[in-house]
Amino acid sequence: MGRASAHPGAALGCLTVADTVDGAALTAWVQEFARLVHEQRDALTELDAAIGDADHGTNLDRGLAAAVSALDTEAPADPAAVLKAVATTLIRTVGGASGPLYGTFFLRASSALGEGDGAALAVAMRAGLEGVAARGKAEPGDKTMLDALGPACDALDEALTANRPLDEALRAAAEGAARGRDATVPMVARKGRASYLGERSAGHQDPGATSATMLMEAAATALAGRG
Amino acid sequence: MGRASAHPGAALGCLTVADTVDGAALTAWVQEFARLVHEQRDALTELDAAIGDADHGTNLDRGLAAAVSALDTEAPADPAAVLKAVATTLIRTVGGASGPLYGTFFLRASSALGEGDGAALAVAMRAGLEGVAARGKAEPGDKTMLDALGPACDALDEALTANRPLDEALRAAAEGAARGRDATVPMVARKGRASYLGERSAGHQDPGATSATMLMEAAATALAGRG
Amino acid sequence: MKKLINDPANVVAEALRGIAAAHPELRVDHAQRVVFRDDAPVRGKVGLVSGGGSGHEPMHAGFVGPGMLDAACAGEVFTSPVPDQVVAATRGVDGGAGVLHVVKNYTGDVMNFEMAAELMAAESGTEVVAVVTDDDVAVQDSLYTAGRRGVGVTILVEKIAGAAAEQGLPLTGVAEVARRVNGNGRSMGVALTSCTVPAAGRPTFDLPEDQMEIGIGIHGEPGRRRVPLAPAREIAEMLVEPVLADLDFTGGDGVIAFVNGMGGTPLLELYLMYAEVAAILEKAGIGIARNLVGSYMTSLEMAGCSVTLLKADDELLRLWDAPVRTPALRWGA
Amino acid sequence: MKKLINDPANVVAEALRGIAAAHPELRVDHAQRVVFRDDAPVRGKVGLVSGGGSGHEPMHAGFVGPGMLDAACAGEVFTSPVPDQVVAATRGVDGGAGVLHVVKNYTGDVMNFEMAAELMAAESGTEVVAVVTDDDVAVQDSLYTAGRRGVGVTILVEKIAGAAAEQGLPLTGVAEVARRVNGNGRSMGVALTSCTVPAAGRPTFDLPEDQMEIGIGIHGEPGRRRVPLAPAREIAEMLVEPVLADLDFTGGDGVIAFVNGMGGTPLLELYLMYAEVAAILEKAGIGIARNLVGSYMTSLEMAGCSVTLLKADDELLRLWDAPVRTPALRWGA
Ligand SMILES: Nc1ncnc2c1ncn2[C@@H]1O[C@H](COP(=O)(O)OP(=O)(O)O)[C@@H](O)[C@H]1O
Ligand SMILES: Nc1ncnc2c1ncn2[C@@H]1O[C@H](COP(=O)(O)OP(=O)(O)O)[C@@H](O)[C@H]1O
Ligand SMILES: [Mg+2]
Ligand SMILES: [Mg+2]
Ligand SMILES: [Mg+2]
Ligand SMILES: [Mg+2]
Repeated sequence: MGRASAHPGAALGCLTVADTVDGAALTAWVQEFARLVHEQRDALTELDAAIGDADHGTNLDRGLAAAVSALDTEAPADPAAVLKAVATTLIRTVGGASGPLYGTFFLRASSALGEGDGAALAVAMRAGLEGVAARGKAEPGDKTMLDALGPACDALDEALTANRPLDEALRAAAEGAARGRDATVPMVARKGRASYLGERSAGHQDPGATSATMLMEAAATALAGRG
Repeated sequence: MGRASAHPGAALGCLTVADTVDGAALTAWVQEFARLVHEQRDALTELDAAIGDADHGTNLDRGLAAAVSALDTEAPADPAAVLKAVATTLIRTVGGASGPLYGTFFLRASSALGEGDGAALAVAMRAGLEGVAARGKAEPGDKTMLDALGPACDALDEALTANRPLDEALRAAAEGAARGRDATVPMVARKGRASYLGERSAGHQDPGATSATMLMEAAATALAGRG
Repeated sequence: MKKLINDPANVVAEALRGIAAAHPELRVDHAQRVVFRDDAPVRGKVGLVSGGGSGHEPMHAGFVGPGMLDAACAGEVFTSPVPDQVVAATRGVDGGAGVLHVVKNYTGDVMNFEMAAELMAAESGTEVVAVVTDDDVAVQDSLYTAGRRGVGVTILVEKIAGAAAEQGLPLTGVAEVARRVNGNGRSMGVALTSCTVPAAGRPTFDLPEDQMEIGIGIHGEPGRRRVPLAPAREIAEMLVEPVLADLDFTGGDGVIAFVNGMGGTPLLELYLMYAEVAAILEKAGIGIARNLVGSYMTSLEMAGCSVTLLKADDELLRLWDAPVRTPALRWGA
Repeated sequence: MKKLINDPANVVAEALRGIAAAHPELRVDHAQRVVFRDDAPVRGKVGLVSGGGSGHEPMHAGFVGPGMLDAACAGEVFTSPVPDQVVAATRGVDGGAGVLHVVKNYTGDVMNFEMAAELMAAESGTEVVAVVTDDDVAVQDSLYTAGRRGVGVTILVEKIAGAAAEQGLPLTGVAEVARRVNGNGRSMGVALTSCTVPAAGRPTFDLPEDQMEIGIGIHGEPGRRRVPLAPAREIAEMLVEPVLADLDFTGGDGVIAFVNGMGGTPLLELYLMYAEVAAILEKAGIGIARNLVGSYMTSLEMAGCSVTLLKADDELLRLWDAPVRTPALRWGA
């Protein structure tokens, strides 16, 4: 939970990332997220078929395509405006559980986004995570996207606190997300549609945790690539 | 079309059948018909599935079981009464095309049945055939039960005219029916449900011609066995 | 075979128990398997009797009630009722003004209704007129064949003739209206899957995942031809085009357009199909005066649909709009 | 995948075109995918808005009209509508007496309706109250879970609260009635087959020929357990027993018994199931005051059914009987 302000900036000795997390970088992040989800759309939908209603990939893909095209059209320069545009578009086009949840993630991230450096990004992501938790009333271990977002934010914070460069920190975040995603497999769902299955939900990977891992993967690829 | 009266009775030199075609014999015929249809029920239904509505075996089996049990209960001694009871039961319980058709067959046969000898049986069968033709307005070659009943009656008449014993005549009738049944395979149906298929009805054996062949087989087995 | 049934042999009898339990406004003769409106016979009114094989629900029992049928005979699945049933129904609805039989043109239905009429004629003074529906353009008509099947138009006949009877028309008038509806109506259907007759236990036909049957009836019989699965837009063309080719639908007071589901097709898809049909008709300059979209004449769980068009006139529209109060069609009452 | 569709991505938009074409008494906002009764907003009347994923037709658009909903929002297939849709619907039905949201308890539905209500609260004076339905006894309820799903009772809520609104009850009264219906209603469902989400292109789950899923919802999600296929009589027991175990249904003015088809189950089977349900209730000493049998809340082409029981009182029965005039439910009008 360490606020990002605990580490005042990127360390000397590595590239400063202060000017990398700008609007263009965030746009690249969302584009990469959209690309990954599009590529894995059917796989996401299939995960959702096993313990849900077979629409997670379709819904997110539709929403992220809309977000990318909104960013194309509006092309906001301000980083917070990028995240806000994404939030609004997702809320408008996704529906279901993941629409409000990812929408809230980006909305809160947008509001919390300060200076465009790695620390600000971590603050924003943590705010997004907390928004998701508040909106969905889920807790860690409920077998939801939170179970990927939580470890990702923790790893990010930890790496930045340890003054590791943003590249590495985002890679750690993505790895944290992936670990969290994998950890959802044995869980019995308590929130979302999978909770209706009771014990039968165990043994399946949560689709939302899977897409959330893509979100973090995308950050590692798109943002750190600029670091 | 030779009326059975064209040959005045069973020939000398073989067992006389004058007293064989009595109520009990006709009951045995219907029982044997019922047995064959029951045994082949699914096969009949499958033939009907290919060019009809998959109920011929079920319907006939239901009706004949009812006829057999009606004969058990009423046990009419009079041969015409046996055929009439069968007719009424089939009309009451079969439905579809084959209910009225087989019902009419037995009804007309009952009315036409004279003295209980082979000739009388041939007259009755011919009358039944004509009843089916009148009720169904079908002609030879339309791919219906008529295509089995017609050759069967012709063969029966011919054999009896040639003074062959009833055993042999009924065997010839059954063989005639079987030839007629087989000849329905290449036909394009013009009557009944199979006609809706147009050219697609060709290449399939007509279910009604198949059950009509069982009717004739049953006669050969049940009646001639007594000859 | 996956069905909500007990013994395949008892499906019809047990469903009739459910109909009786669900609809106190109907009276069910379980021995004869006839469903009556509970005030039948209605004195002085022409009685309307229909019936046919079961497996087409809501047709026909779902159309029994004021403004439509007085009685419906339920045969075994896909098997026309027997004459006794028709006789019982006819007797039960004879209010002194005669009885109209609405019969779909299938050999079995026609013969069983005919035999019933013969029995009635022999034993009673009830005047019976039969109207045989034969609207399916998938079937080539000819003097030498069984003729066209009665499909979707049957329901329009039952509604419109039912209204005519309710309004007091005499038997000849009701029969004339019924024949007019049949004469001005045409249908065509498509199946995406087969159905399974309970007693048969498996699908009547096999249809590969990428094929459909065009020109099907309502008994699971295969259609005229098997073609590759196509988008709804093209399917709508395949259904509407032969209907329009068979009868000139222009120049009346618009058509009643009826998109019917075969039992296993979701309403979502039926509405989508209706949009396609409406677009085709608009392009053809044919106005839609009324419509009906839903699964009204089904073929068990078959996926697919049929399109029926009825060239209407003022009188037919007025009768269509008249109150009806049945389990499956209800308005104005 | 065998469906009467064009592009899987356009199913909802195209079906809405069909709904608009088929029902001139409804007004469809195609941009927002909201179906309104055409005289909305009705001045002085509480507005009723519902909505949810598509693929459940006739729910919800088929329940729009006098005596029931004022508007329905159509989400993507099995995907709750987005807040904008709910906002548009709410605005469009606000006749000055406030608006009731009828929301089925699914995470997505609840959150999207919530966000819409937050937006409305921020920008306008429209009073919005949400009633969340959660009647599915297949789901174990707990403080720590998403809770029970809203299923069959939703339609009873829409009908009964719709009548209350039509009769002029204020928002608090309409909401109270809606909550009472939800509180007194319980449901349980079974699937014999899966459904196929158009965009997914293949069945959501595989179910062997001799198995069924007990305790399913309406989105093709698997159920609580997979058991061998059983006769209708036993299936009825499996559905009714947990419903009766969850609430005491004796002692009221009888129940409203609702046997709902999941989309691919023929009406013949639903009536048969209704007979079984009625027999069980009779044995349990529970009177059936009203009933509804049909495919009203579907799950695309899924085969199966659900049973909903509502413990009714005089007022609820009176509201149930009140006139309703919608595409899918209509009486007294
Ligand atoms: N209450 C919740 N809090 C956080 N995440 C949730 C919650 N409910 C569901 N989710 C996430 O949403 C995912 C499902 O998203 P999606 O399939 O798009 O929505 P729906 O369940 O409405 O179809 C789940 O896999 C889960 O990760
Ligand atoms: N008009 C007719 N004349 C003679 N036989 C006919 C006629 N129509 C049908 N059939 C016979 O009836 C058989 C079908 O019987 P069945 O399946 O019991 O009736 P349905 O077609 O009503 O389901 C056909 O195979 C054919 O032999
Ligand atoms: Mg989902
Ligand atoms: Mg048949
Ligand atoms: Mg038949
Ligand atoms: Mg969903």
